[in-house]
Amino acid sequence: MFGEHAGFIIPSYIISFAAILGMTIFIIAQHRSRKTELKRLEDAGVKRRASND
Amino acid sequence: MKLIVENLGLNRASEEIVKDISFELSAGEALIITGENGSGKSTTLRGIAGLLPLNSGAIKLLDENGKQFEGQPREYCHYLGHQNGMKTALTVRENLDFWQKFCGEPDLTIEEALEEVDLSHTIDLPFSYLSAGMKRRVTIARLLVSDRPIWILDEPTAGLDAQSVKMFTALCQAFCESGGILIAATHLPLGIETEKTLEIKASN
Amino acid sequence: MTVETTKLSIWAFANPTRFMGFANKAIPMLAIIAIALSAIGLWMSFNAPEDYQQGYTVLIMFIHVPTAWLAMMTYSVMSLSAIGTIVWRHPLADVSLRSAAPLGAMFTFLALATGSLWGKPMWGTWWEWDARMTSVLVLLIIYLGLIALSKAFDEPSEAALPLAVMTLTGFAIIPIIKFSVDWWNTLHQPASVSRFDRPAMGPEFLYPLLIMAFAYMAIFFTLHMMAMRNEILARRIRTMKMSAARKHSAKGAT
Amino acid sequence: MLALLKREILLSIRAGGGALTGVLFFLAVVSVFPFAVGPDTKLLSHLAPAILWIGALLASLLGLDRLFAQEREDGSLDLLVMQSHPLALTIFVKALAHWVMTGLPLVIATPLFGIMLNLSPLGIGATMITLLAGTPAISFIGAVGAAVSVKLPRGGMLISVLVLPLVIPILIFGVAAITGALEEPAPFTAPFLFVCAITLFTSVLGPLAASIMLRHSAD
Repeated sequence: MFGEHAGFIIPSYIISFAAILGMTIFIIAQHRSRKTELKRLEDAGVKRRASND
Repeated sequence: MKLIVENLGLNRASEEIVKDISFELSAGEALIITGENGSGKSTTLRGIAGLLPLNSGAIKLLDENGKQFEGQPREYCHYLGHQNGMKTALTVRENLDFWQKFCGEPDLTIEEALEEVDLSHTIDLPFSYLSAGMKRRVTIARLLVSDRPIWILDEPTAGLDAQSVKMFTALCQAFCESGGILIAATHLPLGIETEKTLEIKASN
Repeated sequence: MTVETTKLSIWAFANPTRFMGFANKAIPMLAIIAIALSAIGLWMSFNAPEDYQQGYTVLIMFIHVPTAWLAMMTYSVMSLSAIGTIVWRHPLADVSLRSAAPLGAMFTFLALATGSLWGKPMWGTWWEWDARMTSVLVLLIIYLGLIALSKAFDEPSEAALPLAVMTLTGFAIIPIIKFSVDWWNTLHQPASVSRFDRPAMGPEFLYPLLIMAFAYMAIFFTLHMMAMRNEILARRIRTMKMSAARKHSAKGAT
Repeated sequence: MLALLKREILLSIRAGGGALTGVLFFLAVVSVFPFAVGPDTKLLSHLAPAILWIGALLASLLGLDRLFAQEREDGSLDLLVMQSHPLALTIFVKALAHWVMTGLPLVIATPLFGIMLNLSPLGIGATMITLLAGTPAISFIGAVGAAVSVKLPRGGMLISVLVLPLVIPILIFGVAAITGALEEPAPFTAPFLFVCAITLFTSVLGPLAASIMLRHSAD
């Protein structure tokens, strides 16, 4: 498949997928951890806004 | 001349720490701002000096007829902050000469100004040779070499001995008598006759 | 006066909140669009005929060319955000700029990597100092520099203006860089590598390429919005921690 | 503004002989090249314009990190920003002073290094004139880098990373102009004019961008 240059075509697809997928997973993981952190703080009774407004 | 500060709100590190500061000063009046450490004295002064963006409120400088002065109020101010704004590698004369030329509106000569702060003998010494109190006095001399109607002083007497504080108070008194407006943050009152005080409390 | 002050705090607080609501709804939709477009684009790419000159390596073009476009588009998004920071001081603009920078760096890196993988069978070398690859390399350095700048400040709000000013300065100079690199290239290598610059691309290649470009755009907007959401969350956590610390110290004082 | 120029120049003379250090750095950079590429005079004279330009580029980055950070630390920045002078003009003068104390000495020292690298008199002349026209742009763009990192205690490396990619065009056209002067078919005037144009453009862009930054950097 893909002729003689398969050795270049396949890696270029793999690297693109890997980069985009990696970035997506990283962002999702970051989102989860921040959500948890926020929940922890909220449960601890910290208010998001300063008490005077 | 009248300086009007209305509902000033200022941020430090994206938090509003100064809120609703309002006052009016006429020519010849002095305002002493007091408050605990971290209450926002310096922030307020820096806001008035145009060094911080205003979160809310306004600063106006009006002449006798109630018209606004041309340009920004900060251009009519002398600001004396925690740092002296002097280069240690230059002599006292070179430092003062630079600020006089850069600020424009020359008033006293450098020799006269140093005479006022009793440091004539240091004129050709590098700034780095002076003691902390002497450095502060040279910085006070900076206020005298250019003519500005408003002085904004942040802890001006820090590092000064009793003698020098007395001398400085006399200079402030003279400045107010000549029609200047003075705003200072200090722990002890300067003892100027037309003195008002404003206490800032930490806003939280 | 009080009216003005409240208006300001709405600008400061409610907008990111409203953005969060919008983002929470938009992200799944964007993600679906991105996946669908990628699927269609890939299907079309693999069904494109073999190019008479490049053979199957034309397949690399479908994922290489869009990354190069996205590398530039991301910088434009960052520059627009920078204007938002400088002119309106809008916190969301800074969030957008910061979140876009790593994505821009990723696309730029992909453009270089796939370009290199395309170049080896075509030109016989992994790296050719040709005009386009060189400009993209410079762009990558600029992206990495901006990311480094954004990480250099302790207080994230202090990084907003430096980042915006540097981004816009880069925006003003990038065309000059591009021009100079093109000029430099023609001086040293008289038009040897630009042999793919065929004026007209057949529709059998153009359509998959365009669909792939749209797919990459959808991927960018999805990830950008997700990263912005993360950045807003990070700031909330920071504010909460700070207010907790303040409350604690206030209690200690009284 | 003249007072500011005078002060800046005085300062850099007093504080560690600024100009001399820049030239010394230039000398150091230029003299390590032959060790790397070998003492072949033909090769060196071919590379000379590039070596001189890279040396000048790196030497011009020296001291940029202190351009505004120093002013901020001793409180002068507040006073510079408060005045009625346009802030961009103040920054322009500071950047100009930086160039006078780093870029200009290099231009003057170029003949000496040109001889060491076996550059022909024509080549030396061309190098001098392109450096004269091009190095100010490095100071002007550098001013932006210095302004954005004014609050960072160790911004030196970061400034270089931010500024170097932006000065590539000057390097390209500067070296191309020298090559143009030395080798017949290549043009001299066109790249030289580009260098001049970039310097003029950055002399406006740099101070303006830096002034946006410094106007609001106070805290």
